[in-house]
Amino acid sequence: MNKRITLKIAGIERETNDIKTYSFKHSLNAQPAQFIMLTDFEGGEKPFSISDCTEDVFSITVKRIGEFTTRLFQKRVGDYVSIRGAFGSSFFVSQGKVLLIGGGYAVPTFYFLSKVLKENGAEVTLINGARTKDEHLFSEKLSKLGIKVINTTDDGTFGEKGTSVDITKRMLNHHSQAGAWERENGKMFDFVYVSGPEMMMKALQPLLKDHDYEFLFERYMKCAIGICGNCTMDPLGIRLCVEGPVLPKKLVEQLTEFGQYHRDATGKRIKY
Amino acid sequence: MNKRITLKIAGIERETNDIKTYSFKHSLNAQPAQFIMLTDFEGGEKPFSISDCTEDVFSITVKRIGEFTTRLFQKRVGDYVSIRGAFGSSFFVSQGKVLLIGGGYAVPTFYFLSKVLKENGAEVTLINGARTKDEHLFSEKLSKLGIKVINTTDDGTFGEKGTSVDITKRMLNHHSQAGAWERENGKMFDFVYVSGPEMMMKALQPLLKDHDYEFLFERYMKCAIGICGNCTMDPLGIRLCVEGPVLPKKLVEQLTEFGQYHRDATGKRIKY
Amino acid sequence: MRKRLKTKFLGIEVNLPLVLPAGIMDMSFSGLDISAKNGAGIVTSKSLTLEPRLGHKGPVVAEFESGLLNAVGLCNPGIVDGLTEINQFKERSDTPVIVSVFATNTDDFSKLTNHVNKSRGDFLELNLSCPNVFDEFGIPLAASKDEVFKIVKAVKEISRLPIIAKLSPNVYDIVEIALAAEKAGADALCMINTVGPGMLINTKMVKPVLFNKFGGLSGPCIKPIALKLIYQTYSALNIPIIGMGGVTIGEDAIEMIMAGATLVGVGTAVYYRGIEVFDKINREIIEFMDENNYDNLEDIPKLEKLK
Amino acid sequence: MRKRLKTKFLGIEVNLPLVLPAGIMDMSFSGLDISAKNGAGIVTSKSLTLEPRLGHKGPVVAEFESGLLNAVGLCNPGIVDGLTEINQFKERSDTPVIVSVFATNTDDFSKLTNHVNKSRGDFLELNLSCPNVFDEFGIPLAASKDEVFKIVKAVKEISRLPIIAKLSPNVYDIVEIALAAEKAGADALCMINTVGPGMLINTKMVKPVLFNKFGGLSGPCIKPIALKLIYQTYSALNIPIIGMGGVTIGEDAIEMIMAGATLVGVGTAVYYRGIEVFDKINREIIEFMDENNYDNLEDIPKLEKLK
Ligand SMILES: Cc1cc2nc3c(=O)[nH]c(=O)nc-3n(C[C@H](O)[C@H](O)[C@H](O)COP(=O)(O)OP(=O)(O)OC[C@H]3O[C@@H](n4cnc5c(N)ncnc54)[C@H](O)[C@@H]3O)c2cc1C
Ligand SMILES: Cc1cc2nc3c(=O)[nH]c(=O)nc-3n(C[C@H](O)[C@H](O)[C@H](O)COP(=O)(O)OP(=O)(O)OC[C@H]3O[C@@H](n4cnc5c(N)ncnc54)[C@H](O)[C@@H]3O)c2cc1C
Ligand SMILES: Cc1cc2nc3c(=O)[nH]c(=O)nc-3n(C[C@H](O)[C@H](O)[C@H](O)COP(=O)(O)O)c2cc1C
Ligand SMILES: Cc1cc2nc3c(=O)[nH]c(=O)nc-3n(C[C@H](O)[C@H](O)[C@H](O)COP(=O)(O)O)c2cc1C
Ligand code: FES
Ligand code: FES
Repeated sequence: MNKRITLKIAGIERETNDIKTYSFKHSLNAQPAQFIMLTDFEGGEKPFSISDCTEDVFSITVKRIGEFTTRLFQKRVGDYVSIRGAFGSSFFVSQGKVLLIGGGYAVPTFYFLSKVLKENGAEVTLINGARTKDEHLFSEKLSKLGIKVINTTDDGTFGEKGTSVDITKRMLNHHSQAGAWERENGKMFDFVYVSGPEMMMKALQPLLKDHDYEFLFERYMKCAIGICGNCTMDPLGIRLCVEGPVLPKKLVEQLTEFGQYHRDATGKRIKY
Repeated sequence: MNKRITLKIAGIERETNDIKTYSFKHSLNAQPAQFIMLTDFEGGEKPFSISDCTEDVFSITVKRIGEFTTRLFQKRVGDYVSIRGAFGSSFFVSQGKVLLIGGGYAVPTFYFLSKVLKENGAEVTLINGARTKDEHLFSEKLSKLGIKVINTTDDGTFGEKGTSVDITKRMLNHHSQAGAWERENGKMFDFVYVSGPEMMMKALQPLLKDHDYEFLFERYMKCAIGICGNCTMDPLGIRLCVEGPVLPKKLVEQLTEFGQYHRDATGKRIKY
Repeated sequence: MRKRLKTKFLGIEVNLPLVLPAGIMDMSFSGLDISAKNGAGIVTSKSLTLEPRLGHKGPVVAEFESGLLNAVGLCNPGIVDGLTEINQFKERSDTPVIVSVFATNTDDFSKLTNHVNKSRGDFLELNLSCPNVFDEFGIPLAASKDEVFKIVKAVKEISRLPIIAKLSPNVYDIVEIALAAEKAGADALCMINTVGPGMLINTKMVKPVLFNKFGGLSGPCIKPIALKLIYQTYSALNIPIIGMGGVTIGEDAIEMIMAGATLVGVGTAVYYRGIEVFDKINREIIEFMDENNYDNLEDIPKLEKLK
Repeated sequence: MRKRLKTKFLGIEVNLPLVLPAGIMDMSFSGLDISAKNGAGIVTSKSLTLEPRLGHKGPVVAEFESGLLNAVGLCNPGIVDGLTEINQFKERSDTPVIVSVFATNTDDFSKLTNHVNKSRGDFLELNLSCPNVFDEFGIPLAASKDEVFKIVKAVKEISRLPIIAKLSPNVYDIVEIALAAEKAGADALCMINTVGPGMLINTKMVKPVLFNKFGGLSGPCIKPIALKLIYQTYSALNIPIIGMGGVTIGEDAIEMIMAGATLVGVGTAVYYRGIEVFDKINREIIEFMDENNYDNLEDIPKLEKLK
């Protein structure tokens, strides 16, 4: 399962100026939220979430940030890259009414998750947030899934105006507005999934205190096989590459480092 | 299959002055003619044929010859020894009328083979030869199997007088005597098995030219896993520890070293 | 049951004989803590250097059928932040901690020792495995008995904590190096560090798998090498040994003990059997003791010493 | 199909790139013959010494999950009988033979060479891996560039056959040793010999498994070490290399070639995959070439050299 495989890039799709989706012909057999480690052997091996996975094709959606992703952006269809994985835990596949709250390059994971949830008979609502229209991701792909998508941008250039947090707050607080969904036990959703920048998740946590949820975390990963200890979350010693990247509510609530700090490649704590 | 197992000696039976049978509680799953490598970690690891093997017990029958076997003779029930195996090829399990010709410490292998042949419905005749009465082996055990046993000693102190070769010659030549068994195709036996000193086998070979047969060979063994090359038979490069110790007629007929020489622990040829 | 695994190491009672070695699950206090909770009797910090180190670019680990190659490159947050993690661990746990430090000369090792003296660590481990610095005869530091002697002696003079010398297996004469460490005042040895290094090649892309090209071997492939070196060292020295290198199941740990180890490190096996590997091996050791009628860990015999 | 695997080695056309290494299936002419028939392009004799050697008492091999330990102890029938086997092999086969010889000093190597000169062998391989004889600086022969230089030079002066130096992996600086061999006139290198040595323990009987206690490692566990050393040597030298150490499947052989090997040895894998292993690997190499569009063996690229 963790063996290295070396694949030609089968397809490249430009999503935004800074984001591309790379697809590969391979039976990866991954679950939503799992990730691969990808390298071109030119320096760096980096984690990327699976944004789609069928029987014989899978894809990742990459944001250009630094040296590695910039090099990746120069690759063409037919170029080789080498991957390990899929690694890590995957999202619980719930039934009933579920809410997905996503921001930035973390949204594509929710494309894969939404497909799986729909197949499982869940009624999916997805808040798809970005800063501005140009950075908004996957709205077309998601609209084809037959789920309820609430598009939102911080500046209102696409969909509703406001952050994912604003929208969630509105949705969960304004009972009048959300009346139709509300359930007897006071929970509007059977399950909530969050994937996005850590401070967004931190802001959402209090809003979701009555809900059952899972968060998708990111920490600096080196080995991805649970030995280097670079990706542990304090104080539990949970390795995000093995026990994560998805963590359930009862663990999230115990994380003292959540929203406070993470560790860089040296292991040094970096404050948020 | 080749993993080392370390076992307590479960039973020791004195067969003759120089020969003992050691039994072990272990599910070895060996076939007749296969052998184990046995060591006590005090110097030496030596091949011994399986003389019996049931679901959970197996045994070997050992002749005291040199340093190693002398030390083995001093062991008691409950002492540990360590084995690898079972290794090598096993006898073809024939049906019909079969003849087993055995001499010396090679006879016990035929106890195991006889059991298997009988279960397979074969009609077994066994020539059990030794030099003299005191060295004659397994006559009681064999008699209990319900097969035809012809005991013989060179000096006539037990059973018929003469070598196994003499007896075989008599049996195969004197059609009158053997008339009842003779078959239409001129062969008295459907299959012949020989296990004993190499010169005995060499002497038997011309007598058996009209029969189908298998011989059990011995060569100096070190690795028993087919890499050291110490046990190869010229000119075929057959490894007795892997492709042997049982070889079928069509290979035996090609062996130029058979009855001529063998190799010692240095690989040096030793003439017979 | 657990009581049967108690042992002593440098005067300290250790509840369980397994050690989390340097470089495994030890970047954070919580990594040390989860390892202890899963049955490590002693935990070791990442090898800390005076300044933070980024280590090598990825891939930093490469798997092959018999073990791992790693070229993490001694990445660590530096001695100051590293000791903070250790102190924070000691606030929550009684498990003894070995502070591992790495340098390439006596001066830096001394400076590191001064830092460690002020920490809550229980033992100071000197990672003496540097293959990239050479003595005047062109011998790598790890293999130079003179360098090893100098460093251990200097550190011994100022260290508040007992000293463990961590040795490289890649030397001609391990006993010579170990004796130098002992003579210089090392209280114990930890061995072995990774073997080689080695290389693996991606045949499709015609590239070394590790960006650093070369990486140290760990895991099952190195066990026989570890056993041999530990046995030779045990035969010649009087100080205790933390034995490691490829220990994956209980029987491996027993082999280490029979070869001469007092405690047994389990590193790469965390990958093969999960962080629960410590408790799994603890249980397997107990099973072995039951099968072979040993009451306590200390009843397990050692090999007759080499002459 | 087979034509695509043709290559050249020291001016000789070699039909298949796999080599039966010293010590494997080579005690008799028939062992060499069956190996050649199963797809070895070159076969090597057991390392022959002036006098016959019994080798160590058994057990002489010990298996573990990642490979083998062996302590056969250079058992061989001596140079005279050994060459008889080789000559007899050459009567039946066109496959080139490497005559491997072992000694611990220049004189004995020279005497061995005189014998080999009179044989039908095609290459002379000097097994320079002795760890038990030391030069004046206490460095094992295998690791002493001066000793290696002396021996190779002396042999080169009298040898009728091209010379292959077989190197030990257990040295600090393989390039230094390899360069010494090249400078002294070695025509090619064969690497690597066994690693370690190592030890395994029988825990029930509290005994080393090998009667010799220690044995050299071969098989999958040593492949990364072999690749690294071959790559370093290939990067620094100009003579061809027979690469070996753990090659078990076609892809291992490809790795060896990419690391710099011209020919590839397959030893321990005879145990794992039978004597047919040579043809199996030949087929797997062809499959790799098909998948990656290499027409001929020589089209398979090498890694960029180390700087
Ligand atoms: C579980 C997980 C899933 C991820 N999924 C995606 C994804 O689907 N799409 C995507 O674009 N990005 C994803 N990332 C982030 C991605 O790994 C980084 O953006 C990428 O490594 C940046 O590399 P760089 O050299 O271009 O940038 P750099 O300049 O090296 O780094 C920029 C930032 O990226 C992050 N980063 C760098 N290296 C790593 C690393 N080894 N492990 C974790 N974070 C790192 C750090 O926050 C760093 O500050 C994921 C990260 C994790 C941990
Ligand atoms: C396939 C096979 C099956 C055998 N089965 C039996 C058996 O069931 N019962 C039995 O008593 N003996 C059997 N032997 C022979 C047995 O291995 C030797 O008798 C034993 O090794 C002698 O060891 P020693 O130290 O006592 O004598 P040594 O003094 O060492 O040798 C005496 C003679 O035993 C033979 N021998 C010694 N070592 C070996 C070795 N490693 N491999 C092969 N032959 C060796 C040689 O012919 C030697 O001349 C078998 C041998 C082989 C090859
Ligand atoms: C990823 C990794 C990182 C390591 N980092 C260090 C280190 O920083 N300091 C050190 O002394 N040893 C380090 N080691 C070596 C281990 O402590 C241990 O000696 C070696 O891995 C052998 O044990 P094992 O086979 O059980 O892993 C590291 C090993 C691995 C696999
Ligand atoms: C049983 C055995 C015997 C060996 N004998 C010799 C020898 O006599 N001379 C020699 O140079 N190498 C000898 N070797 C080393 C091999 O030639 C080879 O270098 C080593 O085993 C690595 O290759 P492998 O992993 O494919 O086996 C021997 C190896 C084994 C396993
Ligand atoms: S990335 Fe190494 S433990 Fe998670
Ligand atoms: S005993 Fe080694 S090949 Fe048969």
